[in-house]
Amino acid sequence: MTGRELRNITLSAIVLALAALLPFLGNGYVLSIGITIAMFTVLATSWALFSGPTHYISLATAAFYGLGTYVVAAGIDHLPYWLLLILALVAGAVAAALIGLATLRLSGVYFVIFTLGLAEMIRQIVSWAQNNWGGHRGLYVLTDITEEILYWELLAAATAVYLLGWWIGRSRLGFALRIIGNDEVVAAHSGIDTARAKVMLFIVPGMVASLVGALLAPRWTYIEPAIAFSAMLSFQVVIMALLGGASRLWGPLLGVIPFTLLWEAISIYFPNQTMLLLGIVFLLIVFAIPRGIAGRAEDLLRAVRPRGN
Amino acid sequence: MAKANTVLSVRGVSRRFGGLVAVDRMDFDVDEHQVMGLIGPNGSGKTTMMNLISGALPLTDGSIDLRGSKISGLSAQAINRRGVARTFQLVRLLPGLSVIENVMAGAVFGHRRRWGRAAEDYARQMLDRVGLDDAANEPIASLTYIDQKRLELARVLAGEPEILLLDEWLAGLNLTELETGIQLIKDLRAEGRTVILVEHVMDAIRSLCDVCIVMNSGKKIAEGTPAEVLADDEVIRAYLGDDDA
Amino acid sequence: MLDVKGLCVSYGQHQALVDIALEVAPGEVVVILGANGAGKSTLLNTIGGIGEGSHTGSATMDGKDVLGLPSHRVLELGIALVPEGRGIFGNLTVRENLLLGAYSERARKQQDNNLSRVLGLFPKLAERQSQTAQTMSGGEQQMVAIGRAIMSNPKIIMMDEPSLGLSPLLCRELFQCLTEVRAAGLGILLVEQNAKQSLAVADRGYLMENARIVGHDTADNLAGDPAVQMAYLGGRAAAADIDDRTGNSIHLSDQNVKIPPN
Amino acid sequence: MDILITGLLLGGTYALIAMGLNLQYGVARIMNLANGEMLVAGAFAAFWIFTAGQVSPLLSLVVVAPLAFAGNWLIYRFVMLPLVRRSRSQGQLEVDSILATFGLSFILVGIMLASFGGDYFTYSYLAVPFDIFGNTYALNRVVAFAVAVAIGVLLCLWLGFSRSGLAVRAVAVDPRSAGLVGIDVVKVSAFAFALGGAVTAVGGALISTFLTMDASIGGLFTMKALIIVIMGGVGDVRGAIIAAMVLGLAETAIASLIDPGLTLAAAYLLFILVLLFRPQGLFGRRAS
Repeated sequence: MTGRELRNITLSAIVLALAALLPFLGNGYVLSIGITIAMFTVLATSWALFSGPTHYISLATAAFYGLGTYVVAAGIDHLPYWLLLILALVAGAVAAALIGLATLRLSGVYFVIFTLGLAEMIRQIVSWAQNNWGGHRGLYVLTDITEEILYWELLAAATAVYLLGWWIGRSRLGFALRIIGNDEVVAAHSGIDTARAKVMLFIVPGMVASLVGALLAPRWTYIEPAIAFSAMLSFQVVIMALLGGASRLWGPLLGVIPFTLLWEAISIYFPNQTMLLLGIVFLLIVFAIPRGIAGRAEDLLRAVRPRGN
Repeated sequence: MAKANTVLSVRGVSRRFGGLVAVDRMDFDVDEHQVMGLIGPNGSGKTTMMNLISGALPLTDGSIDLRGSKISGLSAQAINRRGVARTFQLVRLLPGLSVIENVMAGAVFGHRRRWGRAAEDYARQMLDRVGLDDAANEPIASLTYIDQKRLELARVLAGEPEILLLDEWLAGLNLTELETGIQLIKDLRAEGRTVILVEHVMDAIRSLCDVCIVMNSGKKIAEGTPAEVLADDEVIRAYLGDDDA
Repeated sequence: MLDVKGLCVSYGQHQALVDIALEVAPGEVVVILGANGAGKSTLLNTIGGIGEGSHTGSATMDGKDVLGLPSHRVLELGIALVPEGRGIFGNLTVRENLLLGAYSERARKQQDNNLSRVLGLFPKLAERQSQTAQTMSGGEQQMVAIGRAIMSNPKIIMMDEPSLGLSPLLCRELFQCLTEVRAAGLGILLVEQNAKQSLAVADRGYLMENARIVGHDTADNLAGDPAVQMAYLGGRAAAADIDDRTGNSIHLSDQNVKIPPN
Repeated sequence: MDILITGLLLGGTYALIAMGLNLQYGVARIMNLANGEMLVAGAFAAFWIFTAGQVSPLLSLVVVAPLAFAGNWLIYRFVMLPLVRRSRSQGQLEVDSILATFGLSFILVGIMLASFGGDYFTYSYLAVPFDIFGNTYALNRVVAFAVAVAIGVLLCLWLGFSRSGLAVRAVAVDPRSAGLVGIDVVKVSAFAFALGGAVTAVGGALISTFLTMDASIGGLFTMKALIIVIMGGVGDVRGAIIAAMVLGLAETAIASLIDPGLTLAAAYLLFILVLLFRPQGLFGRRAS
């Protein structure tokens, strides 16, 4: 067991080191795709930490992401950047806790519907507030953070999410969530405080998405509600995580890489057809690979090495 | 008044669903090391009574105390943590988890909480206890029906509960399995565990229970040793219907 | 005529029914007795097309295969099921419930005839046609359920524990009704806990235990048979019968042990 | 007064849309998140027929409704039914149908973008003033309201008094019992899903007479329809009508008193209140 873990950690470290070398290629386009992949890896992996075991489909990513972006945009002239990152983390956690408390005792459908419009609602309120009190529509975020630094920051965040996921997987909380995902009634009758466990875990993707929004704020320079709270982001995260497989820590990564590349190619050659791609991949997930690429890969591995445990 | 060795005491407990009174002012005590049978014809309110004790349903009226402290009104998880653990009428396992993890679920979050090595060791002990020790690494789907029941029992035992609620734990077993099942509960009894048994297999009730409560239409209609209550005229009428049709 | 042969049903590893054989002809009341968990409901649900297990064996209605058909096709063949818990449409009115009973092809032309028949049989329903079904008492709801089944113009009605939750008085009325339904030429397959009253109106009975039919006799003989009581309350005699499981149907003799009178 | 009438006029169309979703969710038990796209497709069709042939949107309903019915029937038959058949639990079906209908909604948006582009579309139909109690309103709003009410009433009468309507209600109440009285539940579910889609598309065509729309606005209408259905209680026609009126009023009030950009926020406020205090709907009784 420990031998295997050691091997996995070594492998991960090598992959991480290689990924960290990307900016040295000196290719701006490759780096920007690298940033996108790193960003979605962080978002999709943290999304799957909650939604994988509980089967709740959260579309709240954009709401938290926008929250983080706005914390930075609103505070950049007054507070140091690193402090704003911490503030974004805290704001995301608090918002997630509140939303979780209000909605996680409801059935899955209501939760989906609630998160579906959340980003749009916050966008409307922020726009309205800005129009009435801000005096202008957008905010400027001017820093000297380069694309390279941004990329490394995201890579660090990804590492943190993986470590967090690995730790949760070994913790009582992680075990409790697997039980809840299997049968919530049994979980409650085994002494698990199901509501508390779900809210605690829902905080993870909330604060991570808020942090990512904060990290990426400098990239935009000029921020307005429509950019920060783009509902599409939530769907992209869901589909990448499910495409890769939400029940494994490394699953979402397998979805993020091909989907990002595909999305990139389609937006270049058929700029209007990203929607169609999104739709087709959704149906593909439901009908062909319900457990994602990771699930498929495991089935194949098992077929190659029968009972090779 | 409750005696010194009373573990669970049920006082004036009622539960209504709309106009229907499923459980009607039930009173009884369960003593330490006692195996109590809760029996009655279909629809008499036994399973509702179990759901009230385990916290799956809230009470409409009355109170339930565990060793003198009130547990009625608490959530299911809180009641489990205080030491009341149950099995389900239709066996409920965690299909995505391995056999040993199923048992650990009870050990990690139950009445006496363990974690890591200790939880796994204790879970193995419980598997051994129910005779499933060699199935620890099997997938859940490959278990036979009696083994699924054993596994559920092991999960419940793993939390070291003060009191065990077995809801038709023997139902659906074939004859050889039934013998195994009855033997298993006999062993629990010999260990001095406190058990409430909802059961339709009357031969099991006769050989396992110290006392029986008979319910009909939500009310307690008899209480005593199995032999006494099963010879009771009212009980026979409850089961077989009126004679003067 | 409903004819079941060699019916086995299992849920995964669990055998819910083993080698069941029984028949029900029009104009007779047949009761299936047995303790909870013996497999009685599974049997009715499987024939009725709402069972969930996998099955082997056969069940035919007048020679046509019933097994595996969806419930609305089973009904078209002339078998109506009143499931456990009655299965009435609580939000709809009594009249709507009854009219829905005549939804099937085979019943549409007879709708008016059957409606007056049902309302004649249960005058209480005639008074309360526009009442919402869920606001009625348990006994009245049971009448709606049985009435709805009659509206389907069936040859056989299967009923799962119709006496459940009824007061003794209502129970008696209910079983009285069954004899009237029978008089109209329908066959009734009844699953019951209330052994005494159901045997009093039944022609024949089967005794089920542990997924098998362990006895079959006329209702009169069964009424005096200690094995019936044993099946519910346990005891040595029942245990002895269970042990003897070489044949799937043990003919119960009329031993002279009486169920104690009340 | 002005707000009241404008709100009620809007609420009438909302009620029709919610009725469409109610048929799909309440009877066929599919939470159709592509509902709003169906609405936009209906609006598109009306827009296209009007600009191409100067045909009145009311007349084009004769084409839009059957087409939407057929399209939705096919969707149920070939996308939803396989999911219904394979699902072992209601929870599983819920997750599957959410993902599948999200997929459908994006495909619909993709197709509409490809065929019409991403621009706003609007046309002028009956944009003349109309007098109610001394205030003037756009005649197209009044006509849309009247048509929505007429269709809604017809639907209610059909549901309430016909044999097939009764069968639909029976499936909504209890599919298992419906099968036991001889109703082909699959057939009725497919019919209800198709009918729900047709009603939604008709609602879209009506809305297009007075609102400016674009290909990607569907999600907003899905949200509104869902909020109405949940507020009114799933399967409760009366509740849905009242909830639609409440939403129409709330939106109009906030738009005219505070800011027109806050309509969804208004809908959300209602939604949150309902979720927190009456998750079973305005008139629903809590199931025990």
